[in-house]
Parts: sequence; C-alpha cells; structure tokens
Amino acid sequence: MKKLMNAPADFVDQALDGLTLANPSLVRDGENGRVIRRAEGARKGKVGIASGGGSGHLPLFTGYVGKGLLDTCSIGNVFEGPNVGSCMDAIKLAHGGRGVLRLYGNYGGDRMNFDMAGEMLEDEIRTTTVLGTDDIASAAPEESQKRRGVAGIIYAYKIAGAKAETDADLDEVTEIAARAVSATRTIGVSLAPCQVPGSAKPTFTIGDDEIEMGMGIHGEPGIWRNKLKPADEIADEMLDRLLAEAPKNAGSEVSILVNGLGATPLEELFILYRRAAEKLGKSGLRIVQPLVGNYVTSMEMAGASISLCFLDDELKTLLAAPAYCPFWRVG
Amino acid sequence: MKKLMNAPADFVDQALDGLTLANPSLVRDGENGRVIRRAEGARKGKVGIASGGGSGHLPLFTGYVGKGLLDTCSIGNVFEGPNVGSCMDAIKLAHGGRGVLRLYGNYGGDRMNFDMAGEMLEDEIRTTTVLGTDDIASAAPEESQKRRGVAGIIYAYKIAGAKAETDADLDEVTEIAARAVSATRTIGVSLAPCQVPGSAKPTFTIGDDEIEMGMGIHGEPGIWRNKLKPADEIADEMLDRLLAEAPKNAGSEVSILVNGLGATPLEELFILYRRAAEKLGKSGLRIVQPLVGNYVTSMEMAGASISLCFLDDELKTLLAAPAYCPFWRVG
Amino acid sequence: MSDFGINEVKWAATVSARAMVGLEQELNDADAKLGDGDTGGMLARVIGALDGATIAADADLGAAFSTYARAAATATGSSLGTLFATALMTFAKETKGRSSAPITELGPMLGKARDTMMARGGAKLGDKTVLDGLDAVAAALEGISGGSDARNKAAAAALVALDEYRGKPNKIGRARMFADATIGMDDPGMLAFAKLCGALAQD
Amino acid sequence: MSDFGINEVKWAATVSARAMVGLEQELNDADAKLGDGDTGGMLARVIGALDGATIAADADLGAAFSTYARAAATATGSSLGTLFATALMTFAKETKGRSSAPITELGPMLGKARDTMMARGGAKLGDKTVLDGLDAVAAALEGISGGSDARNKAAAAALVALDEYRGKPNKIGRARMFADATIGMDDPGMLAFAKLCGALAQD
Ligand SMILES: Nc1ncnc2c1ncn2[C@@H]1O[C@H](COP(=O)(O)OP(=O)(O)O)[C@@H](O)[C@H]1O
Ligand SMILES: Nc1ncnc2c1ncn2[C@@H]1O[C@H](COP(=O)(O)OP(=O)(O)O)[C@@H](O)[C@H]1O
Ligand SMILES: [Mg+2]
Ligand SMILES: [Mg+2]
Ligand SMILES: [Mg+2]
Ligand SMILES: [Mg+2]
Repeated sequence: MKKLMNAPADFVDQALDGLTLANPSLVRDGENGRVIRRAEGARKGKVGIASGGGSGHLPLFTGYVGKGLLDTCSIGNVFEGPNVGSCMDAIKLAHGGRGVLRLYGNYGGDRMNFDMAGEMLEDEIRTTTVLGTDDIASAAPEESQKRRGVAGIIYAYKIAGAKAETDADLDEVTEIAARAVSATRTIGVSLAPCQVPGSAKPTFTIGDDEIEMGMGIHGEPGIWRNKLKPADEIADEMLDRLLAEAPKNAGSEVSILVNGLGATPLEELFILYRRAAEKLGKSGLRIVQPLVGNYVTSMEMAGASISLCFLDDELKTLLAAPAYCPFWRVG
Repeated sequence: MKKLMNAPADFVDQALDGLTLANPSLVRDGENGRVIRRAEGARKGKVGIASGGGSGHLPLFTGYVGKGLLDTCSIGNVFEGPNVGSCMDAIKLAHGGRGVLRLYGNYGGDRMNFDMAGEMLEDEIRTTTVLGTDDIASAAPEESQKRRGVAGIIYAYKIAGAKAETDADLDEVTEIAARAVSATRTIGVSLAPCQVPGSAKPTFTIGDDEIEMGMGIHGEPGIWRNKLKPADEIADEMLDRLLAEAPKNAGSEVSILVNGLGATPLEELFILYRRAAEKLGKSGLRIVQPLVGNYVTSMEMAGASISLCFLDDELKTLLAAPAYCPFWRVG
Repeated sequence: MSDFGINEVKWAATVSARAMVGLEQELNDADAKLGDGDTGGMLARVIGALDGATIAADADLGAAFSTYARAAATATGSSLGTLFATALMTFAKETKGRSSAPITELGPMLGKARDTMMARGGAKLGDKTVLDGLDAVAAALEGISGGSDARNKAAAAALVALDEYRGKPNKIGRARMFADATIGMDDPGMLAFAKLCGALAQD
Repeated sequence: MSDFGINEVKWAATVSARAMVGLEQELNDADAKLGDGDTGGMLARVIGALDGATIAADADLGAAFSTYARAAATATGSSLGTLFATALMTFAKETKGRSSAPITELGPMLGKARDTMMARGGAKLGDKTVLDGLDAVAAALEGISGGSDARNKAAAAALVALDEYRGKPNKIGRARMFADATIGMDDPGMLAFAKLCGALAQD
C-alpha cells in the first residue's frame, strides 16, 4: 500500500499542519500541537464539547471542530487514542466557564486518557462524559454500552453541538448527547484494508472477491466474511440489522448516513443509498437530512457503513440547526 | 477490484438515482434520464451553463449543478462522453432565453456530441463553447488548446456560474469561462488504478512501489513512472511544473486545489497541501480560497492532482461569490 | 450477388456482434496502452445495441441504417462510437428510400463516411486512426461488385493498413504526447476495424 | 544482588527496546487476529521513547520511573500503552525518594500496578489480558530476593500464564464478540509481556 507521505513518524503532524493551513477556522494548539480548536477560541458562557480519538479517520475527529459542533479535539497517532496531555489540553481549551462534555468513541485507550485528564482537572473544570457506542456489530444488544463508536458519532456531535450553542447547561448538553447516541445505530462492511504508516503490512487481509460484514473501523473482525454480493443485498442486510435494533420508542423519522470508509467511490455510496432509501420508505420511515459521503474514514480502507439516527422532535430540530465545519455545513 | 454495485449495466443509472434521492436540489431529466438539472429549472433571463462528461468522476460532473455553478449536466457511461441526445437535453434544459454556454472537458467524444447537439439546436438556441484544457501533462505548451480537461474545470464552473448569476450576457459568460480556463493549470500523479464496472481488468497496472507523474484521469499514460518518492518531493515537482507554465500576465494571487482521485486519504492530501502552500508562499504567491478534498475523482483510483488558478480581480471576486451544490458551497 | 439490402446489413451486425465477444479484451488492451482502455467494452456494447435494434418490417435500407445510427448514438458518447454513429448516419443518407444498393457503391459510401468522420472528429488522414483503415478499404473496394470479393478485399486492405501504420507514430489524442512510444503499437480503432472486416470476410 | 536501582531500570528499558525490534511484527500479527494489529508498533515506539528518555543525573528511583511514565504517556494513547504508563506511575509512587529498592518488593509493586491498571481499564482478572500475566508474575516473585532468580521466575510465570490462557476465551474488547474463536490464540498484551520478561531473563 503506497502513501503520499514523508517519514511515517511525521504523518499525523504534517496532516494536521495541512488541515489547519487550508482551513483557517481550525487552529492547532496544546502542548504537543495535538489539539485542534476553533480559531475564535472557547465562547464564554457556552458549555464546551471536547472530543478526541486516533488519527487516520479524517474528516473525523478533528474536522468536526466548528460552530454548532465541537469546540476542541485531541488527536492521537494513527489508530491510537490521544494521550492524556492532549486530552487535558482539549478540555481546558473547550472550557468557557460552564464545564465541558467529553464526547468521544468508546475505545479503551481513549477512555482511559480522557478519564485521567478529567480527574487531573477535576478541581478546575466540571466535566461529563458521553461515549459513542453506535457500532451494533461490536457487542450484543444486552451489552450495548460496550459497543464501539463509529461513524454515527457525528450525529451526537451535531446534536450536542447545537444544544450547547443555545447556552444550555452542562447537564442538558450531556443528556441530549446521550440521547443522540442511544438513538443511533451503525453497521459497516469492508472490502479492502488500509495500512498504518510505517507498518509493514495492511491491517488485515481479505480475498479479492470477499466482503466482511460488521468489520470495525480499524479492521477489527466482523460478523461474517463471504463472497461479494450485489449492492442491494448488502444494503438490505445492513438495514435489516439496523432496523432490528431500532430503539423501543422510535418514531417515524430517521436520518441516514451512508458513509464511505475511504477508497469506496461516491458512485457506490449512492447505489447503496438508493436501495436503503427505498427500504426505509417501505418500512414506513421518513428520511430527514440524509448524508452520503466520506464522513468517517479509515484512510484507504474500502467499504461503507450505514448509520440510522432515530429522531424525536428535539433531536430533529437540533440536527437541522446551523452548523459549520470544513466538512459539514448545515443551514 | 471489488465494487458495491448491482449489474454493471445499472451502475450509472442507480448512482444517479441515489445522487438525486439524497440531494433534492438535483433532478434527473432528459429522454434517458441522463441529464441532471437544478430542481427549480432554468431561470428566465439567465444565461444557461450546460456541462457533461463521462460517469465515474463524482462529484464531477453532475454534482456541480447548483446555484452559482452549472444549470445542467449530461452524463455518459463510465469514462465515455454523454451521448448526443443527452447533450441536446442538457442544452435545452439550461436555456433560460439568453443562450447556453457549453462548458466541458476537452475529450474527443464529448466534443463531438456537444457539437452535434449544438448544431441540431442552432435554430432554437444560441450556444457557445468553452473547453476545459487544464491538464499540462496532456499536450505541450505550444498545443495547449489540445490539452485535456481535468480537476481544474471546477474553477471555470464556479467563475462562469457566478458571472451568469449576475445576468451577464452569453458573450460575457463565455469570455470569463475562457479566461478561467486559460488561468488554470493542473497536474496529477497516480498510484493505483481503478476498474470500469463490468470490465475484466483495471484501467492500468503499476508496480506496488511505483508512482506515475502526469497520468490522465482515465489512466492515460503520463510523463514518467518511477519508485514512489516522499510526498514533499512529489509536491515540489508538481508545483515546479505548474509554476513553469504560469500565464504570462499572472498576478500574485492564486487559488489551489489539492484533489484526491478517489482512494487517497484526506490525510495525504493535507500533507501535500502543506508543502504546496509553503512553496507557493516562497514563490511570492498568495493563496486565495484553497480547496483540499475529493472534487474530481476516477472511482477508486489512488493519487492526487494539484491545480492552480491564477486570479485577476474579476476572477477572484467571482470565485468568492455565493454558490451552492451538494459538494461545494461558497458564501 | 452484386447488391446488398437490409438482410446483408442485419447479417453484418450479427456477425460483428458475435465477433466482439472474442475481441473485447484484445481491443481494451490495445487502448490501455495508448488511451483509457475502453475501446473493446464500448464497441461490444454499441454493436450489441445495433444487433438488438428492431428494424421496422417496412424499412428501406436508409431507414435501417438510420435506426442503427440512432442505436449507436444512444449507446455511447465515446469518440470511436460517436464516429461510428456518424458513419451509419452517412450510410443512411446515401441509401435513403432504396431497398438495396449495388456493392460498387460501398467504396464511395465508405469514402463519404470517412469525410464526415474527419469533419466531425477533426483528425486527418495519416494520424493513425480508424480513418486510415477506412480510407484504405474505400480505395480497395473501388470497382468491386461481388459481395464476397468485396469482403475479402476489405479485410485484406484493412490488415495492410494496420501493418503499415503499426510502425508509425500516433498523432491524435493523448498518445500524441508520447508519439514515438506508439511506434510498434496498433491503434485500437484501426485494430477494431481490421478485426471486424476480417470477421465479415471469414463468416 | 538483592536491590535494584536506576541502572537496573535503565538496563531493562534498553534490553526491552532491543527485544522489540524482533517482536514488533509478531505482536502486530497477534493483535491483527483479535483487534487492530498495532500492539507491536505501538510498544516498539513507547519502549523506544523510554529508552531514549533522559533521566536526570540526580534522579532517585521514583523520579526515574516518573520520567518513564511521562515518556510512555506522551508517546501513546493506546490501551496497552496507557496501562503501561499507569504501571510506571505506580512504580514511581512506590519508590519515590529512594535510590534503590529491594527485589523482594518487586512482587508487591507489580501487584499494586495490576490493581491500578484494573481500576483504570475496567478489566478483571481472568479476562485474558496483560493483567493475567502480571498477576502470575507478581505471585511468582513473592519472597524472591535475587535479581537473576527474579528474572527467571518472572519469565517462567509469564509463559505459564500465556500457555494457560491460550485455551481460554478473550473477554474484553472487540474479541469478546467472537470469544470462542479466540480460544487457541494468544492475547497480544500477554504475549508482549511474556516475551519481554523472557528477553530480560535471557540477557
Ligand atoms: N478524432 C478522431 N478521429 C478519428 N478517429 C478517432 C478520433 N478519436 C478517436 N478515434 C479513434 O477511436 C479510437 C479510440 O476509441 P475509444 O477508446 O472508444 O474512444 P475514447 O478515446 O473516447 O475512449 C482510436 O484508436 C482512434 O482510432
Ligand atoms: N481494559 C484493559 N485492561 C487490561 N488490559 C487491556 C485492556 N485493554 C487492552 N488491554 C491489553 O492491551 C492489549 C491490546 O493492546 P493494544 O493493541 O496496544 O491496544 P489497542 O486496543 O488500543 O489497539 C490487549 O491484548 C490486552 O492485553
Ligand atoms: Mg489501537
Ligand atoms: Mg473512453
Ligand atoms: Mg478509449
Ligand atoms: Mg491494538
């Protein structure tokens, strides 16, 4: 696997430099430059939202810093959580005097580092935590709190971000973020691996004619692996799995994200979307604010995920509220 | 090469269905459904802009239909020009009573079909033509009018689209489109091929450790092929080649597009951008409205292109004018 | 047989469509060396569309060619496919209102097609394109009045042109940029034309 | 030798860093089967950072461990790396202000590290993680006062634990989802720990 890069050890920092040079709304900050924050800084009186995660998933995580979204984001090496220092920096830089929600994906390293960072700052800044747990393939429904966070986390960013802009307090922002997470389900399929810069091998191997259902965004093993099937069959199975886990109290409106993992062309995402939209319609669900594109990637991994966010009235309003970041703009 | 698709013969139409279902600002129209137009239709009194090209390049071509950009776009099969009927439909649907600019990339089939379409309609609609010819690797400077159109064409879309929204007449819109094309230079590098749906083989083969400079967006042979080099060296060579062909009258402001061909991660595009921005600064050029992302792709091809658009005052103003399409929004 | 009518034209479409099955990959490969590698796939689809087109029961030769031209023009917007549709349109004009035409007219008809294709595509004779094959066949058919004689002459002339041009540089399209590197390679359009003429002669 | 000081700690870092060169790929491969395939790369970088860290000339044992803990915590935010930093932090607390410590304290120190790692990471003993290796080694070191004896006992205990757990299912992380499929596989964290104990014993 070939990469347009310089020394592998410089991959993350040079990409962050490019990201911020090209997007003046984003600024590198923090002791090791491993925090991206809004250029204008934390707004006094607004609850801050700090996220973080490993590199290699652009636009996630750093790309979602912006008005109506995240305040700050700490960023680790490729596929590694952000270190504790960056997590502390992200919390401090997000703080506008009313506390900070730590909103990030449920991965062991990320959790430990954000936890430690919060503990170290507990005398100064009140913090809460909401973990993205949308990947239905990563734990059984009984253990849904153990699930990993994947593409669906951007719904929580958007919804919590909009709530924070209304000057809601930390508990309210935390509650709505948790509600967004518990309304969101994601499943992915993978067709080809990616390779961590400097690593000698791709993250996994898969046959030239195979697909894997439910694979994680770092190539963690999924539910089944088999010969590639027609896109409609794949979309159907993904939707069936997602709908089987619809929240008990789900209404009739849903937002859908058909997300490319990196190397899958937009044409293919639209082919999947077409089928998924048909199927949701037949299930009596109305689509609100559909998203199709590369929102959460794994570098050059090929494949796609589908996320459903089951909306209530407040979630719907917040999802539609104005927001701006370089990769997603609403209103 | 694996694809999330159904029958290869349905690839284009199903992708267009998904594109329009997900984006209500776009509508399929024309006899064979091979035209994408603005949902609100042609505006009376505005010069129309019709483009077109082969499928497989999303967001190009159809994705750039929208306010301040294209009015209509005819679309062919993967990597084939649009047929004459679709070109006629695109011209007719773009016509708001003041004529239509045909603005598309310089490829043989596209040209023949747009020419025929214009001839067939010449009694009804006044049309002009501007061809995208930004790929500096596709012909020598002396024959620059023979060059192919690649990613840089989106500058002409944006600039001509903005001019048309001011209710300028057809000659003025045509003149500014031509000016945008002649201010724009692009060069690409390719690392891995794509495969046309239904085809038995990728469009080309390239070694696991090789890169090709100057390759065309359909895999047409480039300038040299060699072992992969560090990103900075590649960016430097690309910039050197582009700057060596700067227009005679170029001022000091330039917009830059670092474009991914499909499978190249955003991280790598930002690594390239970082170096390119540094180098432009050292050359005394000021960057205006940089673009980094997958704007013009070749399905799952890996690689990137860099385009420079040398701006004069009018081009700069038009580039900054408000515009909206699902994949690019300004203002 | 010194005339050709709708049945001969239909037969040619069927034979060509069948021949494309074996030729598709070879033509793609030839195009991949110079261009975008789609000549075979595109031609297989276009000629398949001709072969599948319904010619009205009462159609004359001109109407049949016209139907084929529309089928080709609907099936593709590629260079070669569009030029092919242009040629069929020329044949349609030349045979309009007639139920058959003498084989001696084939050469002049091909010559007219060559000229409209040149006007449409902007290439010149000698550029190493399908035009050079067409030109050679048009010349070879001069004065030929027998069907099988015409097919044999056409196949031979197209092959000779292919051989002759193999050693020359390509002067149009992207291949122009590395013209010297194209010496020794077949132009995919010429190759397609020669192979299809060969298939018609053999069948 | 019944005590260990800064020199022994530095030596252990250097030996471990050297061992990682040969272990990196093996550990990545073990992790690729269950997780994201980065255990080796991450550990090589983290241990490299320790080995490259500058210990102040007047540092006591606690300060040295503290420097290592910070180096590890700066180099990564991965699960295993962060737990490793947590362990180093525990060692720093336990040895604060002392220039050396008796080897008999190693077992209890490892036990404390195990407990802080459990509190931090939320895994339990028996989940088949690095904790189970640590726990076995802590027990094996009870009452051992000689340096080379301790290293041999640790290496043996870590290997026994690795063997014992190979036949059990993994109960944390993504691997939990296909727990039965993990029977027969080594947990990458346990494997890393056993291999590094082995390297320290051998050197
Ligand atoms: N302008 C032209 N005039 C004559 N022949 C042409 C022209 N352009 C292309 N051709 C012929 O078409 C062939 C390429 O066809 P094809 O691969 O289908 O087109 P495309 O370039 O659209 O992919 C060339 O080998 C050449 O013989
Ligand atoms: N919560 C935890 N408690 C104890 N050990 C853990 C925990 N999470 C991971 N580990 C250990 O770390 C190893 C994986 O490390 P590594 O691959 O570096 O982490 P990551 O999962 O962040 O990629 C596992 O094999 C296991 O031994
Ligand atoms: Mg990891
Ligand atoms: Mg083509
Ligand atoms: Mg071609
Ligand atoms: Mg791992």
